[in-house]
Amino acid sequence: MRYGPLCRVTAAPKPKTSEAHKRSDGRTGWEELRPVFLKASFLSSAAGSAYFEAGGTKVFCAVHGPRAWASSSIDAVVHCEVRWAHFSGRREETRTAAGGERSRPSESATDEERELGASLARTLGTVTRVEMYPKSRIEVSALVLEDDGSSFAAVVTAAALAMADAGIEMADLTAAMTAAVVDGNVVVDPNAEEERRASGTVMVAYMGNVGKVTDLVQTGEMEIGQLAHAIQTGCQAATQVRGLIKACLEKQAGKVLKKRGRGA
Amino acid sequence: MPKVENGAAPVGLQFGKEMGTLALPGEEIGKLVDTTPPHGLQSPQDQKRAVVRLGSGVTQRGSSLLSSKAGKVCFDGRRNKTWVENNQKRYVPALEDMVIGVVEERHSEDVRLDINGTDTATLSSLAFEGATKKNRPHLDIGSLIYCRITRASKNMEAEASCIEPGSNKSWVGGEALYGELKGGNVIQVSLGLARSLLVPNGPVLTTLGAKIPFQSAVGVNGRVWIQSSSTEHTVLLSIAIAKADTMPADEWKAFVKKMLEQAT
Amino acid sequence: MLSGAEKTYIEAGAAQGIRADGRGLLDLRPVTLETSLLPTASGSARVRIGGVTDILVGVKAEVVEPHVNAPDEGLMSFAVECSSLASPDFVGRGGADLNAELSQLLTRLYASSATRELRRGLALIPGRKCWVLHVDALVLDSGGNLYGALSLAVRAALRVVTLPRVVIIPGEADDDDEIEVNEEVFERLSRSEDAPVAVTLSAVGGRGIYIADSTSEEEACAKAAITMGVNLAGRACGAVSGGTGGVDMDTLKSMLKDAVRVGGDILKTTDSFLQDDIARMESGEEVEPVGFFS
Amino acid sequence: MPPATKRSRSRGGGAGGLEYISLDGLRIDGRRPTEVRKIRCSLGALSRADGSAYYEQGNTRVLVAVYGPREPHSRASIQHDRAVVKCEFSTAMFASPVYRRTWKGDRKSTAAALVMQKAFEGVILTASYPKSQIDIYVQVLQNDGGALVAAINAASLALVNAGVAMSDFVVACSVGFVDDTFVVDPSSLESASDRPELTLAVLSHSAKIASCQLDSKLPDGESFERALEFATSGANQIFKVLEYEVRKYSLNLLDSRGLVAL
Amino acid sequence: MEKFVAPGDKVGEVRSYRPGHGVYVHNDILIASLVGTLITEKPTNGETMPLLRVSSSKYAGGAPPLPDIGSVVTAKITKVTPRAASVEILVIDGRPLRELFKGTIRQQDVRQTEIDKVEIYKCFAPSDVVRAEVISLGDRHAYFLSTAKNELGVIYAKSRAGVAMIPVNWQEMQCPVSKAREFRKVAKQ
Repeated sequence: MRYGPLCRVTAAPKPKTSEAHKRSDGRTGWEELRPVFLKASFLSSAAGSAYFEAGGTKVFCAVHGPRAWASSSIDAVVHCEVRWAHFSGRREETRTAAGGERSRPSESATDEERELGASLARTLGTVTRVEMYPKSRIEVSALVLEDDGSSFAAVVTAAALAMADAGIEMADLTAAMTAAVVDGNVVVDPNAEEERRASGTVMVAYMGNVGKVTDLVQTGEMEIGQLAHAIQTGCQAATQVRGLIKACLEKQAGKVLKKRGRGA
Repeated sequence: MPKVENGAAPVGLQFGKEMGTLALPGEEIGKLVDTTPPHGLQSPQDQKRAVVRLGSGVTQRGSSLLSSKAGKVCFDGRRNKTWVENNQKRYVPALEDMVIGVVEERHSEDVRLDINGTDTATLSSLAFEGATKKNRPHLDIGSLIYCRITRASKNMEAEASCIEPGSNKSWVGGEALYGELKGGNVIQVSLGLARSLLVPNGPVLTTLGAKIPFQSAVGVNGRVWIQSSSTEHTVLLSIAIAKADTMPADEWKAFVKKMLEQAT
Repeated sequence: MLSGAEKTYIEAGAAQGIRADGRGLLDLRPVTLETSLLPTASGSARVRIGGVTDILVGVKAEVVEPHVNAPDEGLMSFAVECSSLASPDFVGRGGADLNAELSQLLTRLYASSATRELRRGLALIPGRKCWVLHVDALVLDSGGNLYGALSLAVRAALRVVTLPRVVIIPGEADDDDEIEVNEEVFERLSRSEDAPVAVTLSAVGGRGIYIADSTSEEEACAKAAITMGVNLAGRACGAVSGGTGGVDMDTLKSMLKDAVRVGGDILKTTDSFLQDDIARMESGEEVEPVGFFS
Repeated sequence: MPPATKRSRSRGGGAGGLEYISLDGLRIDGRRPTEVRKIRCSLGALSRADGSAYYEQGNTRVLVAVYGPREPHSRASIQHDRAVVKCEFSTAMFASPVYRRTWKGDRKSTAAALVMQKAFEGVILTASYPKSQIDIYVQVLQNDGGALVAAINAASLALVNAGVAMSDFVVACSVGFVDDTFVVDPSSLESASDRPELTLAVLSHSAKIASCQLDSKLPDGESFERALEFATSGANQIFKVLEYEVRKYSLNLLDSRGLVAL
Repeated sequence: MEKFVAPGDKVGEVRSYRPGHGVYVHNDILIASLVGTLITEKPTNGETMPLLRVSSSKYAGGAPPLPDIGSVVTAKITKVTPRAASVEILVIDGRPLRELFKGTIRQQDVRQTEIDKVEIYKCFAPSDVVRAEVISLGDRHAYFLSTAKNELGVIYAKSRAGVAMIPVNWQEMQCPVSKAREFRKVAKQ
């Protein structure tokens, strides 16, 4: 059994301690993130793996490959599967909302899971230097264990960490963040309760150093100015998360080196 | 009357009463008749004359000739050949056809070309004038190649070549007729239009050429390559040529005139 | 397969503001819109773009129980099927992933609060009975801009949906209220104008260059794309990104603005057309369908 | 618009005591027993397919696309001496009056696809296209009875449109048996699972039978022959329409090539 | 001083550095594409600028290995036909693989001389281990490998008796127990 290094980071920005900005989970700023917990390399069977926690949202991600893949394109193909666990608190909701008659056996992916899987694959396809891995396929699977809001953003972030952990060449570390419009205010990293009350949410995946948005998923109704503001705020927060991913990787690298040092 | 080319009357063949015009699959277009004189003697020339050649779209059942496609019944008196002409989208390779192919796969000794046909064609990387093992063109996937068909058999993959018989212009000089088409744009037109564009001094290209100078290469497989001094001109030319497919002649002339006026 | 020449031609053209079919960057191809072509559906529409992309939508209605979370709203369920007619790739389960993505986009567009009034109009007895609209779309032919064509066809079909009038019969004493469907009188949906239309902008060529209503050849060259739902209020109601290139922030912001503008134009044009169409239908005048239905 | 919906629904409801043939010998929709529903069709309706056709027979509407002859996608299915004909039959979810979730590849669709594959394998000159594949895709948009008949007729048109060589032209027609009378081309109101129905596909020029399906049994052998007669006469009526359309289409096509003589 | 970098970190500019392993160039800026420590290598003969590369923390050589043109692989023969031998690639440039990659040694790529006379059966047998070079990314199913160099070919083979054989010359191996000789395309040690 191999244990990866742990890394607990409490988000830095210090509250504007105004009562007016108090959020349902006790956060005191619209742009304050929930406490984050990151862990990499805990699965020895996978090329790379990551666990990401933001408040009550918990996500697992594993990367396999690159594997030999017969495909017409020369560049590597990134294939992703995203699932919400039955007990995550989200899946049940999406199922019945689709209309009772059309619900499918729970083993197969819902339309939303397929859509987000494809969306994640595009994001990772954007950041990965696919030309470095010809004729191969990189497989990513993510599982949302608990969904307390901003879960797809957590999936993207965890996947980026797992890809980096797998030693796959990427143009940048991408990190994602959700911003929601709740009671007319743009709040970052909303929890499930805030997401339910939100008139609109937008998830952005952002390459903080290269400065490119790699994915965007918006739901609900938003004014265009508000949307642009939410995207901007989301990207700033995502850049912050990018720093946390890097810190986790650095810590892990230190441990690996130390272990090697002992061995020698 | 069938569309008759090269005036001579059919020998050993009698067209049915619905001679010419249009035939449907299964329809009898004519009958084979015995031309042997009663005394049983026939000069070798006459024997040769009496050979009835069946082209595409014609099948034989007993002494009946049946159409196997919907189209116009045609007859060539010089070769005593009958066929049914129709306009299909897919190209069927025929010997010495000039086609435009797109490199679909690269192998060490040859490339496979997509020629818009039922099957691909192979083009040896040595099938260029003056090409040697050491010095031969580098053909990337997606390159456009103007070439001629040197082997066409329904049982085997077609073979293409960029060597022009009777010419010794090397592939390096850029003067050879066949070879890679660089720059410009390629459009897809019907096989019928492509054939009509190949007629020397044909109306479409001549009309356009009088207004805008350009280079073109026409493949009988329905691909037309156009290159002019500016993207804008190439766009106009592409649209005009594509329109010639569906517009009656007068309407097309008027359209081209109007389009060029608007453009300038 | 797209050749290298076509690719550079499309990219170079876009950089100069010209497209292969002569359009400007944000111009649309001609759209053919027909409604009410399926006699057995409550509403139907067919949209063709540029004579290549072809979508047929049929809406059927049933009375069901509403969802627990929204007892005073009716339901809408979306299913898109890419027919094998459009490409041999869709044979069997071949189109499953694309079907899921397209269905999901529609679900996303209609899930927002922007169409709440439309859903409320489908409620019959709160918590017990409501209409469900089964919106089924068939992709018959695909030549680019599937999202746009699909959303337009769905919106047009919803605009012309008519449902039989439902009378609520108050229950006696402890009995619950019951409903009676009057098959003689048909009514149009209320607030169907709230339905959004999706606009896809695809980034091709250099930085900051993007096009609307792309053809399949242009889509093959696109590095990134944003699809956004736009309603009459000019708001975003559901957006997703596509492609594997990423977009910088400035380009993204201007894309969002342009998407709203393009979407607004589409809504204006189609609504005026639909109004004429509906008026003519109500006056009993036959609308001559075009295309293969003629 | 909905009047049509209303009418068919209310009639369907009272099917128990419905009279299929009126006293003056006319059917519910006013047709004579030997009369085929109104047919409308067009060739080349789709842009990407090699051949396509839209076909309407009464309220039954189908679209058919033909792809090929092309390189087979799976190596396993290659036949070195002939082309492989594949067929897929699918029905739109809104095709029938009652909403029903349909799936590709259910039993009925698979059976229909098989009938078509067999019928067209016999008529396409497959030996002319070795190592290739010809796909026929059927999409039923509206089904008011006789979807298979419409699909076969549309497929014939689409194959002609694609320029696929065929030894003959296939035309199909069905015959139903209601109130002791044979009715040509029954609509969905006239057909029911327990009533006999014969679907016949014939080769229009050689008059050979390409396919013959009988659902439920007929009273005796003699009536089978009568049914065949009715179906053949129906097929001939249909062929006249199709032939006219094909000629019209081909002429237009060859005329637009007139630019050569500009 | 060792510097820790992650993908996306700017590490230098093209006017002063050359990109090495795990570093790419975007808009004239050198950016890391791997997690690890940044290493600056002094310019070697002929080069003017120092090289920047990332030494990955997890694997000895960085990213998981993938067959590439020119890499020397160790592979196991799985199938032999008159036209080609199929292999499974086990090791690439000295690094073991995590995933299964298939390769093909075609008749014309077995040796340098008398290409037309090659009989695959006399060169390889299933379960032999060979050293080969990747010559192309091959077709959809396999990489194309070559053993047409002296140092390439069979490096380990068992005799019928199940004992590892000893090379006799470049085309024969011998069983140390039974002394029986078998034909192989033997790699020069």
